[in-house]
Amino acid sequence: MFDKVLIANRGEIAVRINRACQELGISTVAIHSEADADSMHVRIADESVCIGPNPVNKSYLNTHSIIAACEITGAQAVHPGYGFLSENASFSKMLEDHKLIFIGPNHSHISAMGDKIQAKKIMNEFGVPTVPGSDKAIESEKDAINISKDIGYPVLIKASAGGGGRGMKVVNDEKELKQSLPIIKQEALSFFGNDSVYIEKFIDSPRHIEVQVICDSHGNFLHLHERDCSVQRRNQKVLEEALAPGIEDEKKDELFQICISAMEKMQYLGLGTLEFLYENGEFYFMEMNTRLQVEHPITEMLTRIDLVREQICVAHGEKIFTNQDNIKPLGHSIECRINAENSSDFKPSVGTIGLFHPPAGNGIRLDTFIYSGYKVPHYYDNLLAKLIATGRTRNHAIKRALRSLNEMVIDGIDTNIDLHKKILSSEEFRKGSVSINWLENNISSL
Amino acid sequence: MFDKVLIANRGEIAVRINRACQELGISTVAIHSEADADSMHVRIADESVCIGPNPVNKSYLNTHSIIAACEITGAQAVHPGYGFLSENASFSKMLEDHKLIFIGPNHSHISAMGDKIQAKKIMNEFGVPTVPGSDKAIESEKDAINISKDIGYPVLIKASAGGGGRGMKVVNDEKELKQSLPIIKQEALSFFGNDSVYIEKFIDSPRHIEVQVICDSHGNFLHLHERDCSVQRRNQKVLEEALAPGIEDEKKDELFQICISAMEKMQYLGLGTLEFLYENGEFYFMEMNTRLQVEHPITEMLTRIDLVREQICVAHGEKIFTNQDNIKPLGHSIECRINAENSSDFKPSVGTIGLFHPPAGNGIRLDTFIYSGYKVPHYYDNLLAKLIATGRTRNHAIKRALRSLNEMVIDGIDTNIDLHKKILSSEEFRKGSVSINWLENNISSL
Amino acid sequence: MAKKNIDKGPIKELSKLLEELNLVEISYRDGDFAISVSRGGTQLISHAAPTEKKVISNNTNQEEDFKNDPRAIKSPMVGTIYLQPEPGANKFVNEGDAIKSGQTLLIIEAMKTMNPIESNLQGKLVKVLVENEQAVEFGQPLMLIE
Amino acid sequence: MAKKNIDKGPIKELSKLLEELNLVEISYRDGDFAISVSRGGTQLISHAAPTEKKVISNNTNQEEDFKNDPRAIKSPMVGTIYLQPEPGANKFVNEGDAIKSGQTLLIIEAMKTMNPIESNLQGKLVKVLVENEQAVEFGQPLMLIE
Repeated sequence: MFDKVLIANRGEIAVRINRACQELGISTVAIHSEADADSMHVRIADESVCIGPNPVNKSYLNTHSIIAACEITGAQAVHPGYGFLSENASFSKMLEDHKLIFIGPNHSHISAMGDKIQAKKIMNEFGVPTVPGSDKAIESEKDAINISKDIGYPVLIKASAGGGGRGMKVVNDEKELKQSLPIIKQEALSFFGNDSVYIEKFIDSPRHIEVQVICDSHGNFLHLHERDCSVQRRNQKVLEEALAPGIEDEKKDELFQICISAMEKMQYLGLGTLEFLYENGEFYFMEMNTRLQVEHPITEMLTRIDLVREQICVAHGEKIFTNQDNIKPLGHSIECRINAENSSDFKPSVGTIGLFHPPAGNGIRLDTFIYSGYKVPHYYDNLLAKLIATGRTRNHAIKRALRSLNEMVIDGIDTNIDLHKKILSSEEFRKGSVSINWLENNISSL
Repeated sequence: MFDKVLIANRGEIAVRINRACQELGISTVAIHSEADADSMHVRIADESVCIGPNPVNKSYLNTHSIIAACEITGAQAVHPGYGFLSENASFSKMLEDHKLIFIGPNHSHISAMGDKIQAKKIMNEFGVPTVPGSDKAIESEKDAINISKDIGYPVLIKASAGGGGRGMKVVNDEKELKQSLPIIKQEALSFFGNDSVYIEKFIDSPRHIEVQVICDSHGNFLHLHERDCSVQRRNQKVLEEALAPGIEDEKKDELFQICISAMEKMQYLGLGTLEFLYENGEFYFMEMNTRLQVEHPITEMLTRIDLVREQICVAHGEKIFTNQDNIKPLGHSIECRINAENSSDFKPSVGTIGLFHPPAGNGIRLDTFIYSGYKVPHYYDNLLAKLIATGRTRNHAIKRALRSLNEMVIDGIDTNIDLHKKILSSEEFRKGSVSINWLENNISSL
Repeated sequence: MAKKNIDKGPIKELSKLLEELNLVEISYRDGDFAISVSRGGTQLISHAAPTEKKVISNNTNQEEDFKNDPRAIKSPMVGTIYLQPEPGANKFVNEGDAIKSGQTLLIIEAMKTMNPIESNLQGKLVKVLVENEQAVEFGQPLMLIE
Repeated sequence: MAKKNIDKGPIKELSKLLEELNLVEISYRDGDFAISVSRGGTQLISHAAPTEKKVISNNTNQEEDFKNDPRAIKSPMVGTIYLQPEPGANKFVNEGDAIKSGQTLLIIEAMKTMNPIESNLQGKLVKVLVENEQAVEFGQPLMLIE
């Protein structure tokens, strides 16, 4: 096993990774910006290196500093967490050039899946169902009009390099298409430095279902079942659950087989998540995340496989300890993302946390980095904690999540705890199977 | 299901039970002494009743007040937790007389198992292996001498009504027997109001292995495997684990069958724990606890059955939701009892807790009632929290427990966190299978 | 009994000291004289009390104030209050009555038993804090006698 | 009732002791006389920093002090310090030297690249805070110039 790993992240995920390393007997190096000198991920690491000032491009995205930090500490591998450099193929390549291990897939896979058009094409070839649309970038307005006519309106214009809900627009007819195309191309250029866009069928009110895979270098390509991440606001996941309610097992199994077979064809390594839209019994591949996901804990709770531990192990060349037949998810698990934002107007909140009293007890897991007295900086994202409630049934998990949200105290700043209580108490959510538009459409009446 | 349950306890177990009730949609009534008005079990309950002043005999043992509290709140059932009134057959009978449900076994079973001699006799008849000894109370010195000769020295003199390590003594020969017998009888009289004693073979350095059972009123008698509670100090459990390392599965299965068959013959209802000494491949029945145990969470983590939830359900007359074949314990779980006492001299500590920062993350469960600013009263026992670490293997669980103990902060009072770190780091504990004397004999050199 | 005058001086003094020395609490006792001052605001002791809670006694702030009032007759048990010996009868006592020590003030029913509660104070009944058939907990102020 | 005088001496004494011994609360009783003082609040930001941590820069308190020192030249990057241009050569600068703005003070090696670090201050080099081949982090004080 590695002797020392550098964790190139901050916040709850850096704490999560640090714990996995400690449990594997690996020494850890935390990196941090100046503002994060007192952050929990620094406090619990064995060593820490300040790598730059507060803006992320000068610290957590500063590849040179991070590699220099590996050099001076003797770290053999880098865990990128999620966000930041986790899907940066050139960083992964740089590490390889410096004989350092990137805890993640091969950089060619990162790069292939990073380009949404290419990813879709590859998956299509591997037999993964995708949304009908242009198989390549739109060449001209005429091209766009023809393709849209073939698919049938409404269609979605999407930046090839897009993500996080940016650079996309639904158009309902040819007139709207003509108006929006140049605008989206311009947006794509300014956000992602690339004006390439593509067009696909707009799925009206689908659910977001994703499949977790893990692969080692010994020919094992396993799926860890699915997650339902349909409760979203502005294309950001708010609450996730596993397994997905109301979808037949055979339908799921079929999808898992397709995913696994695609991974095998790619010779993929490590953790990955294939994201699908699901509507009227059909799955449509959206994209593949070639990294650890925020919502990985719900899969851990059901399968009892420590994903971060296994991710580190397979990056080191070990075999996955189990096999597909032994992976039997049990119960139901819900993750509530506790953000530093107002439950009503969603304004981000910064400041000093007064009393932090976390919920606890049977079936409750809390992944966080905050503590009583912690000062939440404004430079970084506003995820404070992930509350994971697991029960025997979906109903039990919901009740457990609610009782633990009631126990939780985070003084001094605004949080979205109340929003989660409303979601979990709503009739429609309790019935299950809400679409990705549900929260946005019902948020004011919850 | 019950509409309202009164929780006749305090501390972490009252919080634990309150959570189970909330998750079942049951309203809760907390009872408390004057000193406990700000205690967490009061804060999280739906209603609370101050039932008396601080001494336990005037509050938590005050059966009249507790029944009056049921009357004024309309609670239909009482959960006694552990300790206090949990094994008090006459309280259970009183509740029955007042048409209230005692969440626990029938009072005749409480009373039968409460008398150690009778319990042993009953179990013997049911084919449960017991320690060789007098089947009944010692009648005279001569009787004691004859029996001890039969069994072979060393033998143990034990108060029939004893418990918690009080009222017992090992004697190595006839001379010591003659000296000690009157002393123990006197002790038994003053502690338990009953001078009846019995004699059994002294098992030199056994392990403490206990079997958890759960039974409903529909003919289901299930075992939930075993726990190893050998890490003890002064006959008090310090750290427990499940499953027990180093004992063959067939040996265990055999024991489970015997236990289950005894429960069936008794027509036992609810949760119960059969405690055994284990030495040289043999199990010897010690006693049966007819209540929820402090260490129940480790069984919950491995079997994923919520024992308190099921306990309430079966008390209400429901069927256990699962069957023996579906109970497959997975992984390894360790519970550290975090006490308000010095890690070196074991002096109990009281005072105000400053910062309380609990450990968290994958595989960590914390059952506690403390919070930042909580004032620990001196009237009650010193259990502050139970840290439960669960991993895929015993080694993983140990590492996880250690990393989380390192994360834990309880300011302002002394705790035994350091003792747990020492135990978990010791070579001998890591090897597994330590005896009940191990901690006491090695405590200074850990 | 002489009318009690609160000597505010020492309280002000201690309160000033509290601030000066940056303390949270000072308790001071000298013989029979005792004062305790404390200041909230420290988040520590604030509210790890997440759930909304309905206390059985329906405590108002007013009642809470009488908990340490030397004029208070406090409930010695948990139960249900009866202000009359039987339905329709007159109340045992009324506000304004002169109360003798040992006089029955009310009945508390607990476990189907009627427990007459006698006054341990002597003086004028200035306030009845409970209503007929109200549930009370241990230590709850029932009446004020001065 | 006689006017009560608070004896502030013991309170101040205990309060001082509280600080000195880093305590949260002291209770003191001598016969009828009793005092208790406590201080909260500050525990919050104390130490949710459980693990013993070795910071790469081997920060001493002294160095920490120079973080906000206007005389400090601070490291603009993470890397390894070289005080000479090459092994065996003279150091770029020595304590006591007069330093001009823009003058090379040392080299930091990062990713196999040698980065000369120039002074942004002018004056006398009063202290070199780092050793040859020492690892430094971003913002770490390297030298003091006044």
